[in-house]
Amino acid sequence: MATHAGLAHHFDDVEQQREAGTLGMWAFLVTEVMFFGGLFMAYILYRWKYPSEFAVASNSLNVTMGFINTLVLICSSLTMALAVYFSQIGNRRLITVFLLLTMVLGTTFLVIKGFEYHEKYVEHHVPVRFPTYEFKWEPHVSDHAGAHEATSLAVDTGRVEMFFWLYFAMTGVHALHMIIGLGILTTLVIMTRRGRFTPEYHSPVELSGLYWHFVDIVWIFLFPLLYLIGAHLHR
Amino acid sequence: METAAEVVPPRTHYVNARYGVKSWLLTTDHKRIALLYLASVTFFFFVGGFFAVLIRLELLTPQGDLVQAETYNRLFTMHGVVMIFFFLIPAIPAVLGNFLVPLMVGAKDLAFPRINLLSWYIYTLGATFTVIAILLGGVDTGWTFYTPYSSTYSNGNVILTGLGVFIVGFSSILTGLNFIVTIHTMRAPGLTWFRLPLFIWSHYATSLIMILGTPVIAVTILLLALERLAHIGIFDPALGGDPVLFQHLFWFYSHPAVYIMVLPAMGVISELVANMTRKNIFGYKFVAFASIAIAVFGFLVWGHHMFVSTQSVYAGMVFSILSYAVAIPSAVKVFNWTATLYKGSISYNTPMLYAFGFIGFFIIGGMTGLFLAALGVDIHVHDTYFVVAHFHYIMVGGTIMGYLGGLHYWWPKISGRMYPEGWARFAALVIFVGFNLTFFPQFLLGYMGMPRRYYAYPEEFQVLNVMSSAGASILGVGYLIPMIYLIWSMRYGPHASANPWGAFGLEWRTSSPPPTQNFEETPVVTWEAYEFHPREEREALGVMDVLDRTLRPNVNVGDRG
Amino acid sequence: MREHIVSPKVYFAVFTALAVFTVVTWSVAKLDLGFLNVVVALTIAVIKATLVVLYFMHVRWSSRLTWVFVCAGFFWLAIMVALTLSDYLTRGWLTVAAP
Amino acid sequence: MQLSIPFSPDQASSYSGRVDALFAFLCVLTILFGAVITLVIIYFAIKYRRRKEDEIPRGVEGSMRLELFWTIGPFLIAMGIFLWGSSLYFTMYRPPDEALEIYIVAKQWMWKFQHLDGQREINELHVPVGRKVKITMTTEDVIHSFFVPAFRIKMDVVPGKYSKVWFEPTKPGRYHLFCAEYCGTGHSRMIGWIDVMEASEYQAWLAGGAAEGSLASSGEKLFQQLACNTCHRSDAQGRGPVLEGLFGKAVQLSDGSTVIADENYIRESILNSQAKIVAGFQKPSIMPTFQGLISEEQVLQLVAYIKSIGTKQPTEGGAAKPQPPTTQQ
Ligand code: HEA
Ligand code: HEA
Ligand code: HEC
Ligand code: CUA
Ligand SMILES: [Cu+2]
Repeated sequence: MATHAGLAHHFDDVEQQREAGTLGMWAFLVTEVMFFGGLFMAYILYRWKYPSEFAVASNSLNVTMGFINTLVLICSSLTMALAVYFSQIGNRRLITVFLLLTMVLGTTFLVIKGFEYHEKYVEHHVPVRFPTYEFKWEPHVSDHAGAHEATSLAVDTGRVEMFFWLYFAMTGVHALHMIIGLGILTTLVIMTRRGRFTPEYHSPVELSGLYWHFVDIVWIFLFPLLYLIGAHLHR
Repeated sequence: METAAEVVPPRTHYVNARYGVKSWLLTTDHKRIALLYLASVTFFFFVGGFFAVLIRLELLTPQGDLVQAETYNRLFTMHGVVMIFFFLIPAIPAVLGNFLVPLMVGAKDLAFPRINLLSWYIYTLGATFTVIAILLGGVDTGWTFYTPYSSTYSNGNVILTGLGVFIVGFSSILTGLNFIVTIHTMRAPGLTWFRLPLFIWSHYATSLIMILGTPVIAVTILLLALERLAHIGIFDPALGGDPVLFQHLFWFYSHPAVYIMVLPAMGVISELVANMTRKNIFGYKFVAFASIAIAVFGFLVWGHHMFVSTQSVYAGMVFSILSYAVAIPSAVKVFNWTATLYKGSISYNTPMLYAFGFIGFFIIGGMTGLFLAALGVDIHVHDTYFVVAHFHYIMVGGTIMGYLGGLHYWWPKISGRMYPEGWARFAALVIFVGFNLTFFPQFLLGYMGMPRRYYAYPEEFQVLNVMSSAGASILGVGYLIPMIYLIWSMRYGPHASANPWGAFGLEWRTSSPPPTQNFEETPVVTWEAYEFHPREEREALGVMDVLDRTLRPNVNVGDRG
Repeated sequence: MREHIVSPKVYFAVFTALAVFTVVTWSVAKLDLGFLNVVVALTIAVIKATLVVLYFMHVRWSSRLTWVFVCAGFFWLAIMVALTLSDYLTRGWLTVAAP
Repeated sequence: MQLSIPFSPDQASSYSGRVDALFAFLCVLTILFGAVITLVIIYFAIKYRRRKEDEIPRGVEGSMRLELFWTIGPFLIAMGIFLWGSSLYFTMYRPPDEALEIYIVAKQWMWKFQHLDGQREINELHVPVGRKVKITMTTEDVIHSFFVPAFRIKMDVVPGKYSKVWFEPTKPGRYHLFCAEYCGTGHSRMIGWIDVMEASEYQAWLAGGAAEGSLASSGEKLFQQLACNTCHRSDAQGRGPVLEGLFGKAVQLSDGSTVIADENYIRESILNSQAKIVAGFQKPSIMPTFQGLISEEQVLQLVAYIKSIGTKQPTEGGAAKPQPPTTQQ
């Protein structure tokens, strides 16, 4: 049993430590599923109750940005997976490269998200009731005249607001996870530079990878549920 | 035990290994963290108890004359919040569990010692927020935070308190996560699942609830706080939102949470019953799996808090039948504990007295849970003192008894000293009497129709309320006594041997208090759980087990003398 | 249990599949398929998530315990949704059933 | 079943005896289990007390048969309680068709009652003995809960919808009404009385109350004031559907589903006309939403009016008159 720099005193060997780390991370991800689960529960309930409002509200989101962001996140998952791969085979330079790439992609995602939020802010689609700023919803009659003009009108403002409330809650919590993820990646880059990872000991990279992929999975669900349910209203 | 002091040579253990405030606040030793938690939860128990005292004083008379209605509402809310989130949920897992899980599985520490310390800091942070909220005037929503009262109408510090609860939730998640990983990956060689003490099984089940349920309350409270901030949100009827959804999400966690509060106590009782009768527990596997069953089924019954909430009648029936399903494993445990006594060698030590108390109170509290789960009866008793009595019977009569029993039982291991047995038995008796006097009348009050959260009440309820208040003062004294003599014993109590009870379990095979690394060498387990052998049998088998060595009083394993 | 090293080729293949599915889900969403829109969108999302879990997160090569945890997460989510909806979906029934 | 147990409030409704019976059964069960287990524990504790400090008893193996016995036994008992409890629940929560109707608007911290004949009361409700009473409730602010211990009935009052509760008083008297859901500072002061009167007294009381016209007729006035009648006309010439005969019928909606036109549906139709659109009408309903424009009490009056024309009798409030107590269900 080789003692290793990364081995904490209370573990018998690296293998036990790795196993504990992986299990711990998965248990943590289970709690994350339940955390987002509360939001999804609310989404499912109101989506079921108010389908047309949700479709119409969703229709006003910027699908292109959402789509690009989906691709960006998938790319970042790929680069993260590769970073893990290089940590497994012990290529320190490429670990750094791919970690940095992942961070760049993650930041891109957040910047695009920021633009989207700004757009919503300008359109008065942020669901709050402050003296200085209030949610407003004007049915865009003129925007998409035609077959579906009717549907776009048949909505109750309150329920549209509900959609945006959920939109901001879900994407906001997701973005928060991205920001935390970027923090973790920064630490990893520093640790890599200091030569902490070897083919025998690289759990931190691997575990952070799990976290990053999980955040990606959340988005994989958010994208169709938030952006696409009204896409068919345009032609 | 009087001669103890002279035998014990100075020895390094986890308490005297290092000195100084820093050595405590930055420790990663699970035993020291357990003591940090012990101090914190004791503090909050007395804070919550202080609120309870004021509640009971107010209820002495039918007219609300001691405090204002608004103050009273803040009192019971803070009482509930503090007792549930800052005392009872962490009490057994974070104190006894933290101390014992690694010892019982034969590990040097929990899997993630630094996360363990972090969880205490998170607890402290959440507690700070809540204390600030209390100092700023408290919050008046009831511990259930029902919307739209909490989101729109209340003028208490909902957000601050909510933040406190939100934060403390993560300390609970981290504790659960640590336990799960430790139990899976760090068991000593030979320690298979069915050789584990039942304390470990029940903590495993508890941890499952912690990691699966707690995040849901976190997100629910988050949504509530945001709704209050933005003056709008998903529980708001004006948007087509449904206040009942909040109740679903809240109870999705908070019902399982009541099992977070009782399962660890059940684990303690299993240890006490087996070791104080010196017998293997009757039906080990049934008791072990009952814990898991309670944890799993516990997630399916939350709607029984919502029978009169305008929830669908059919959903009510589903939740009712599932509530009965979850009562079965609890019943199995009670019966197995009772059966374990059969042909045992039953000691009447204080821990065992608490165990008896637990079983009795748990039967009453649990059986009244069956009243509440019976739909037609719950319509009448919902939100009356009947419910208040039900949960105090389980939580105060059950869990706190389990907690105190466990604290006494492992006190020699934790502190290295014995507590004064006479005083301890006396305190147990006082608590027993005071408890019944406090809470039994509340069952009657409830059936007579006295609603809970009332600060003034019709006169016909006064007699029973006075009885309850009288009981509470006895109960309060009962809780003060152990607090005093336990602290006293840390300095003046006789030194304890490694295994003063002649108990089984790995934790008794290391010295009291244990060294920082828990065991001199990693133990190898070759025995079943609670495998007590009578002397003749041991001789025949040629096993000289730990009992032979340690049953002689005053001998510490470390002494080898 | 030694760790399994997945070749980058697999990662690229999975990545391509994910990207293709993303395009598909967007294109299909523009058609009006009635309730099928939801079905398609969710099916694709589930497939994508499964790919990520199995390959990027290495669950395909992980221990049984990991599988149990992954499934437990989603199972508990299902419990929450199913039982909550058991309330909402049956709310109207009593009025209907009344003679 | 009549069964009186100590520490129970008056039994003053048709089902309070049944609730007490189940309660009594559960008490007996608890005492039985409690006593048996306690006695067994005491017996063992004495018989098998530790006699020597280092005594170690011979172990006893578990017993599969015992385990099965005490798993299945309690399970069967529990299922029995479940069935008993749910049959009671159904009785208590399924409103009868024929009943005296009362409306409640709760608010912090009072109960406002409205009788169909127009009498209004606050924190005190008069009802005749021996008649089924059905209450439709809503609240202007937070959740409250309607609780009458003597009737063993309780139901939350939730903002944004109607909840219903019914009871049949069987004993004249004055009974406590409590708010059982915590609702703020005045929660414990949100109490009142239910006065159960003999039928004749009740008639006298009704006659004595200075009513400003029946609930339905106030609703009818409102129906004109708000210009509902410009679209909803009884001759099917309006732009909206005919509301006569609507109440209690199944309505076909534009999305293909059907709903029963109950109080909640009518309430939603008025406050959120876009939510459910009647089949055959334009998709964005031309009907304006009245959310925020009218109070809960006014909505109730409109609902009462639409209900009153629901039984296809001449609009002049005929159906709204309380039925004589002899009416069978
Ligand atoms: C540790 C805490 C704890 C525990 C373990 C329990 C256990 C149970 N609880 Fe309790 N409960 C609370 C804490 C707890 N509860 C709290 C805090 C509230 C109120 C919250 C609030 O509103 O503020 C509450 C409220 C509550 C309600 C809602 C009441 C209402 O508001 O109207 C219901 C309804 O079903 C209920 C039922 C049960 C049941 C069936 C069990 C079962 O698990 C009990 C099982 C145990 C036994 C059955 C006893 C042992 C068995 C035998 C002796 C054998 C005989 C058995 C049979 C014949 C089956 N509880
Ligand atoms: C772990 C949980 C726990 C514990 C231990 C307790 C302990 C006690 N509780 Fe509590 N209680 C709850 C959880 C708990 N409670 C919850 C969740 C609610 C619901 C809240 C809500 O409705 O939102 C509740 C509500 C509640 C009510 C109902 C309030 C209402 O609805 O209006 C009452 C009334 O009697 C009460 C009483 C007591 C008493 C007398 C104790 C006693 O056991 C306490 C004994 C302890 C002491 C007395 C402290 C000892 C210390 C001293 C003696 C020194 C004190 C110092 C001074 C007086 C200066 N509790
Ligand atoms: C501008 C015309 C208009 C006005 C004014 C109007 N309604 Fe309507 N109402 C409609 C139309 C059109 C429908 C059918 C489409 C729908 O369901 O929204 C309808 C539907 C309804 C329904 C559901 C009927 C059914 O058959 O299910 C009720 C109840 C109702 N209205 C009540 C009222 C009340 C009460 C008012 C006044 C406070 C009112 N309406 C004012 C046009 C109107
Ligand atoms: Cu209204 Cu409590
Ligand atoms: Cu519960």
